[in-house]
Amino acid sequence: GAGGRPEGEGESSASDVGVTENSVKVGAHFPLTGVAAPGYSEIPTGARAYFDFVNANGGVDGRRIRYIVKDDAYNPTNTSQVTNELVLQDEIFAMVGGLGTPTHSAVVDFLNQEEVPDLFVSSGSLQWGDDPEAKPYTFGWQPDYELEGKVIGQWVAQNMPDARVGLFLQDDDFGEDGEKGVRRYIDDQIVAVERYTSGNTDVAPQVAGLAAANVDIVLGFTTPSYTALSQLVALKLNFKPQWFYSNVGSDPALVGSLLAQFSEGAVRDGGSLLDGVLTTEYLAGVDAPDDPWVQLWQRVWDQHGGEGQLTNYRIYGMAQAYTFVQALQAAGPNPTRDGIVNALEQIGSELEGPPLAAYRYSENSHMGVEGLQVSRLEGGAAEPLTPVLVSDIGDAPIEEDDSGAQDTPPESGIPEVEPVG
Amino acid sequence: MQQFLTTTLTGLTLGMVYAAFALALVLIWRSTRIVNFAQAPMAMLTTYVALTLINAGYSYWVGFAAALLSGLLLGAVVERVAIRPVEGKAHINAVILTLGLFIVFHSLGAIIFGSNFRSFPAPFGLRGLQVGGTNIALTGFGIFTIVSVLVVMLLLVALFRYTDLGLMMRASAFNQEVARLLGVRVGRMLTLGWALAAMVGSLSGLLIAGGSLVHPAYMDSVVVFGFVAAVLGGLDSPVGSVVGGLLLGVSLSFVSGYLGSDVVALAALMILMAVLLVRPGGLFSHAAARRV
Amino acid sequence: MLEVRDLTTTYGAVRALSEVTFTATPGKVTAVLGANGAGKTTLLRTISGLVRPRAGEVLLDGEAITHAPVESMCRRGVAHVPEGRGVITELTVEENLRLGALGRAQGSEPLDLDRVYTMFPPVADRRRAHAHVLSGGERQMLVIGRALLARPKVLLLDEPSLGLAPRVVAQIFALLRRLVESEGLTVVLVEQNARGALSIADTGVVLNLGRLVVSEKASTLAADEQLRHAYLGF
Amino acid sequence: MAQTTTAQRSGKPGLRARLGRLHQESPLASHLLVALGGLVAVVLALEMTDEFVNSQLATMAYFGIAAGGLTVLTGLNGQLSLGHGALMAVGAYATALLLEDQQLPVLAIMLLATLLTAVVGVVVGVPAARLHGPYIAGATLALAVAVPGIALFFSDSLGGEQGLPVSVPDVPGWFSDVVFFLSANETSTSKYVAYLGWGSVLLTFLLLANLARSRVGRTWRAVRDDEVAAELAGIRLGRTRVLAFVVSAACAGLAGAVLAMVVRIAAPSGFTLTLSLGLLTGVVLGGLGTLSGALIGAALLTFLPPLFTDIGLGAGLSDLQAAELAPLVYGLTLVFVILLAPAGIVGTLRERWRRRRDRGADDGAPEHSPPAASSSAARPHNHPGGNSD
Amino acid sequence: MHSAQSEESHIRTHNQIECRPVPLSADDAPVAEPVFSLTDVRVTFGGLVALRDVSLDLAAHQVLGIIGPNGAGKTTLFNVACGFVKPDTGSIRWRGEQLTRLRPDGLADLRIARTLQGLGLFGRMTVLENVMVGAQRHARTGFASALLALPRAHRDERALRDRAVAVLEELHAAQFADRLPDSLPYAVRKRVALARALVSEPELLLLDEPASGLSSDEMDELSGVIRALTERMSIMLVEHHMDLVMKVCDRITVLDFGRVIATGTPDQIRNDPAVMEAYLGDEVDDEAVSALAFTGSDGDDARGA
Ligand SMILES: Nc1ncnc2c1ncn2[C@@H]1O[C@H](COP(=O)(O)OP(=O)(O)OP(=O)(O)O)[C@@H](O)[C@H]1O
Ligand SMILES: Nc1ncnc2c1ncn2[C@@H]1O[C@H](COP(=O)(O)OP(=O)(O)OP(=O)(O)O)[C@@H](O)[C@H]1O
Ligand SMILES: [Mg+2]
Ligand SMILES: [Mg+2]
Repeated sequence: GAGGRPEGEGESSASDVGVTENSVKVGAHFPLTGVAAPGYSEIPTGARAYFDFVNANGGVDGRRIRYIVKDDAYNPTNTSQVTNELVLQDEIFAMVGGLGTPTHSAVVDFLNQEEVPDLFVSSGSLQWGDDPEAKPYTFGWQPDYELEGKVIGQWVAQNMPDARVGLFLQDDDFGEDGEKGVRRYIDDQIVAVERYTSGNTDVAPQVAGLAAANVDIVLGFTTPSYTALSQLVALKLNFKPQWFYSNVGSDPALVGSLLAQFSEGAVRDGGSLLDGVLTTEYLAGVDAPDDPWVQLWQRVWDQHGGEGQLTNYRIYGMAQAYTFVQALQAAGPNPTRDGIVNALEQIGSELEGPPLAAYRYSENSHMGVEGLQVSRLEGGAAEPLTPVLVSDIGDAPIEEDDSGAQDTPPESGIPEVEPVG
Repeated sequence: MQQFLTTTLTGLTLGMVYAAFALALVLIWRSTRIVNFAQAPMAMLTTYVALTLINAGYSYWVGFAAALLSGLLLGAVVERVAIRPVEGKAHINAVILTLGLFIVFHSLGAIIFGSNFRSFPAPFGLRGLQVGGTNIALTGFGIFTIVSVLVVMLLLVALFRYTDLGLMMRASAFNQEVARLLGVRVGRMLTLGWALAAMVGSLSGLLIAGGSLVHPAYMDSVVVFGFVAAVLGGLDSPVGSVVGGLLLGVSLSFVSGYLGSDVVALAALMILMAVLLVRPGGLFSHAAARRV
Repeated sequence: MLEVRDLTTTYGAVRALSEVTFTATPGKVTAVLGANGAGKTTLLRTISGLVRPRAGEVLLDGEAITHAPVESMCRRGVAHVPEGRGVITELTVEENLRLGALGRAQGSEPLDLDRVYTMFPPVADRRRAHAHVLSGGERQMLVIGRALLARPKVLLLDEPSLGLAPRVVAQIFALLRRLVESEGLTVVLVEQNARGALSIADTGVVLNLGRLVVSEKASTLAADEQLRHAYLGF
Repeated sequence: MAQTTTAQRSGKPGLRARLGRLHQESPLASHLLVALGGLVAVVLALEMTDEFVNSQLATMAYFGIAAGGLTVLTGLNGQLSLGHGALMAVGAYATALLLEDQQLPVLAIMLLATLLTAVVGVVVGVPAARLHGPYIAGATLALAVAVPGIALFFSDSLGGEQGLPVSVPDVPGWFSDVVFFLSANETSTSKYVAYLGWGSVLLTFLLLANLARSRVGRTWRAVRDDEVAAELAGIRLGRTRVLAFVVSAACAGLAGAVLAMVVRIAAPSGFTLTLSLGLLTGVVLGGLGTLSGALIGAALLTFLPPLFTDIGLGAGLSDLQAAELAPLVYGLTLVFVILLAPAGIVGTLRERWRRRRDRGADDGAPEHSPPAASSSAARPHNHPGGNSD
Repeated sequence: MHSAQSEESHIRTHNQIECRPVPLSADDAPVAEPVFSLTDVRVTFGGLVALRDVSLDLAAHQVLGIIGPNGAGKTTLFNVACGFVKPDTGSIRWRGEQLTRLRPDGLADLRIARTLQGLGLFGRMTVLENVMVGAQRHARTGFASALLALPRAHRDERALRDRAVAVLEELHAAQFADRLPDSLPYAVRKRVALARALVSEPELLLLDEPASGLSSDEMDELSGVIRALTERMSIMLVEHHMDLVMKVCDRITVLDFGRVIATGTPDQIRNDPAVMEAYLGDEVDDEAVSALAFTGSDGDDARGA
């Protein structure tokens, strides 16, 4: 039925490692246990739901997608072990969506050396896409943190040119790249930088430091739990700046629910605590139930999801899975590892998909989504303040380009990409 | 000035939380000579019990009481089932056993309650108090934390110093055989020690969780700092563990605020080493033992 | 009255006691003698339940206590002064004594700790000190005093004179005699110092390689040169 | 000691007795013999298995080295370390930094990483030597969580959270030639790293076995058993403890070097407390104080968790449930081993074996039976001088 | 060096009984050149004065007995001589040199050995290994040769083993060489402890209650051993068994409440009334005994049947 193109166009065969007549095996590593598991462990459930949805509708070229997820507990040593398992023992065709900068760094060389397509790394680090020659098999997916930093920096420079700016950063590449981007526009406005270490939940000293510097706006490159924690501390300190959280940490549904329960009187409605908070968006989330993509995800989750609600983490996983299906279709009826890489380089930037902006895939770049928009949270939902702003790494200028936001999902919910070549 | 005050006050509350956990470790150490690493996930489980009840519509205090009671029960059961066979055997076996339990409880927590962040309510306000127009980084819940830890400490001191029960518990810990010969029901004492310790541990879990986020690993860093606090204080002394907790909480708060949060653990190591170099048995250790 | 019937105790493959039978009567001191490793300590430990016998039984006033828990012995009126390390060194002297009084025999009135201090002045001087600072002899005094605070009916003493000055030994032996005569206490006294033990004992039993080889009136035993030479080495 | 067990396992009494005698006569020769046997086994194992198993064996190698060092420290010297993961981090970062500029041969780099960690071992060991039981546990626990912070603090040179990538050295031509000559297999880098790892295991274990059997090992055990008596025998307590700690740290450093090359990255999140505690559990599960136990512990650490996950997945659990199941089963295994076989696997087997031997031939000549951690089988004896005249 | 005068005056101040310290009558063994001496050693623990200006001398190849009531400070005296306890005042001389900064782990090199009042055996090491640890001082090879198991380490090891076996044989304990100490009878363990002290070939041996727990036979054996040892070393002995002390000691020093109350030959000591009163006597303090004899106590009739 809905499985992309009519059958018979090409012979289905075991064209490469991990591909059989009726299946394609892909793998991923995620933190399913340990400190990083909360949140991130939901991503693969979303991806799996979407793959199940595709499989239920006939798969891709008649091949079912077999999705193997291994737990690395966000520990690179484990990542290296489970990747060995995936590549050498399970013999996957490609890695799809492996999560984390330090974790994935441990295996990126190995994957390229073994010539395993390493698609859509779940991390906004630049290294996945900025040097395709060194890492020909690796592709980023989400907008990189530097790009996001640039968009945020430019917005602040344009809208609050006199504000004293404070940065609240996670102490890793996320905060670092974000800071790099921000500084391109408002280096001179920044009066305070505070960093927290993931795992240390006491952020009061950092927030107190920001308060002491009398900042007007805080730019937070944080994860959702630290967004919530910083809000709580601000409450305690009676500190009320303008908050601007990066996309990663602003998930209004999640943060709102985290803040919603706090004690009688203090925070009754978590959503309202976030009212007025600024953020960026590149993917419509659960706060926009009317978005056609979100409606598709909801349908997929209702049919194939497991326990629990649809969340933004799950949407992230589904969107990645959607992109992979597109890539697999583009690789043709007899996909090969080199073929899928080649296909992405050829038509990757033209793919129409869930993100608000296009991917930057080409022979010269394996960077993911090229843009995002600035929004304001209001009543638990994001309201766009700007058009989609696209740019690239380095000093590439920021431009407005809303075209990617016009994409809508196909009726069937399954992409229909023509094979390349 | 404002930052200094804030840092001190948050350090103080945090220190009290470490102290609460340290008290639980001291209690078990005093009553069984075992360092219980599983204390953290045990407290996590009982906190989730409270959360489940609160989410089901019961009041905070019902959840609070239920957590303490289930802690009591859990401690007793753990001692009976798992710890009893290794008591009095090689010290390291008990340590490994509690590490094993740590892993077991941890994954049980994740399996039963899911591994997502959940928020945990607090019974008192989470806004800083206003004193003469300036904001003090001390919340109603912070005061509750400080008071309850001090009360627990005083109760423990009283238990060990003034009651026959405390004496029998200590005797059982030090020398089971002699204690038995003197008619002490050693088994009961050990169970009681674990039960009480698990209850105090549950309290620390509730105090850390209150007005913050919980997930199955939320107690993990507390186990480290709580243990360090207990060791600082001398492991045998309830007062020592509170002092150790405060010392650690306040200094780490300053380190985090003024030097950076990535060196917090390093600072904890330095403080511990500095103290142990001067007093190898912790701050509140007794005079050097007679060796020969 | 304490009766031991056919008691056999093993440590793995080692038979430490083989079918030992004897009776300790109230108002009498029964000395248990024998060479090193003869099984004397094992006998006392089996009686008080620290070691479980392979076979045989222990009767206290006709009631079998062979499998009664160790903890219950005190309350039944059996006090055991263990060999060597009987002090809980981490507790203070006074706490050790308090523990003794806590576990006293059922129905008995507590004794004032001061009585121990009067009997053993060196212990009195150190009452607030942690017991680990005590000298070897002071520890021994503490343990004996502690056992007496439990107001026992049956007192099992394992080498009480170990490390004690001759004067203190004399004092303790005199105390034992007094208790036996005026209180009807049952004393089982294990001693390496056979001569001293026999001088205050009423009966003597001799263990050899875990077997009871002699059971005699103390005076007879002390007088029988052959026996003494064979088993007691004096 | 541990070093006899490989020989012991290989079985026939005649051979064992002969080896035993050799062991008495010349421990070095017997250790070398065992090491040589080990080498043959390693070559066979690595050549007969696929790349995946190779990589697992490489993992086992670094666990084994670190566990060997830890078992010596904890089993022979009685110091409990919860911080060996941090020492491994030192070795791993050193290796990453040294490999970066490709100046030195890989063996020299491994040696340097080991030495550097040994130096850190001195720094940590000197204050730790004054501490006892839970205090040393507390200090090393703090070490375990503190060291990753250093990498974050000096993120410019140590790469911060992302860590340092490790460029694995190329396989030397002669090496692949030798391997090709032996087995007609090509040598991949991961196989080369596995060889490096197992070479290190054999060397480390040989040296540790030498030490354990020597006077040095004896002083370690004496300090463990009774400090006062050891001191009176002229043993400098502090120095002895520090030495044991340093030896153990050096092993951890070498293990870290191997880890860096196997994992190809040195990042703080690779050296969490979990690693330190994992090592300790491995050592105790295998059998504290024995090198063969350390090796078994390493095998358990390597092979058990994926096995449990696979079993869980096979039983139809979701990824998440299976992932949580693995630690659950692992934790339960740990608990049950401690409860049922407190002497660890090697200790328990050995005890079984000894008991059977004792039953079989009760008064055979007393062999050099190691004082295993747990019980001591006493035999009946006549009291000398008891039945005199 | 202290003078006999000062010692005498001390004793007089603390003790009404006149007792003549060294030097004694001419037919005594000469104490002229003491190898080991303590001078005015004072030790306090908090408020407790454990040793009050104690002085004593030990001549070469002699046995000096230290006796006194429990808690008199005998073990503490040994602890001072071993460096476990730092005296507040006073000095220690050994072989003509002042021992400052004495440390227990330096004793073996000073050729001083000590046995402990407890046994202090290494529980998880065989008897042979226990004794070999004592032979530590004779080891010639270091860490590197042990690490590499060089032949010389092996030779060294064998030499240590031979020494240990020899001492065990001398003490008739060689047949227990491969056993763990815990499984052995007490008397054997005591011999192992002694062997461990002897194997370092000390010139001064400090024995703390070597006879406790021994039968009379074994004590006889022990006194033979001790006498034989004087050939090779000087010995200080703390003991409560008077038979043994009187038999083996050349001289005896009596401590009470941390003071020297008498010094002299066994015969002198035996008949010294002060010693009798403080230590040896067997007349019983009735008041003390009745304190614990229940009768006449507050609740004697409440005792259960
Ligand atoms: N825990 C034990 N394990 C194995 N054997 C033991 C144990 N305790 C004692 N034995 C052995 O049992 C026998 C009897 O020992 P026991 O201690 O009862 O003798 P004893 O007469 O009290 O000797 P001593 O005078 O040395 O105290 C001895 O051979 C001893 O080695
Ligand atoms: N470290 C210490 N702290 C406090 N008091 C101590 C310490 N060491 C010893 N004492 C006290 O000093 C006194 C002398 O003790 P020591 O052990 O020297 O006695 P001793 O003569 O050996 O007695 P015993 O014959 O009973 O062994 C005792 O009262 C003891 O309690
Ligand atoms: Mg005995
Ligand atoms: Mg003494």
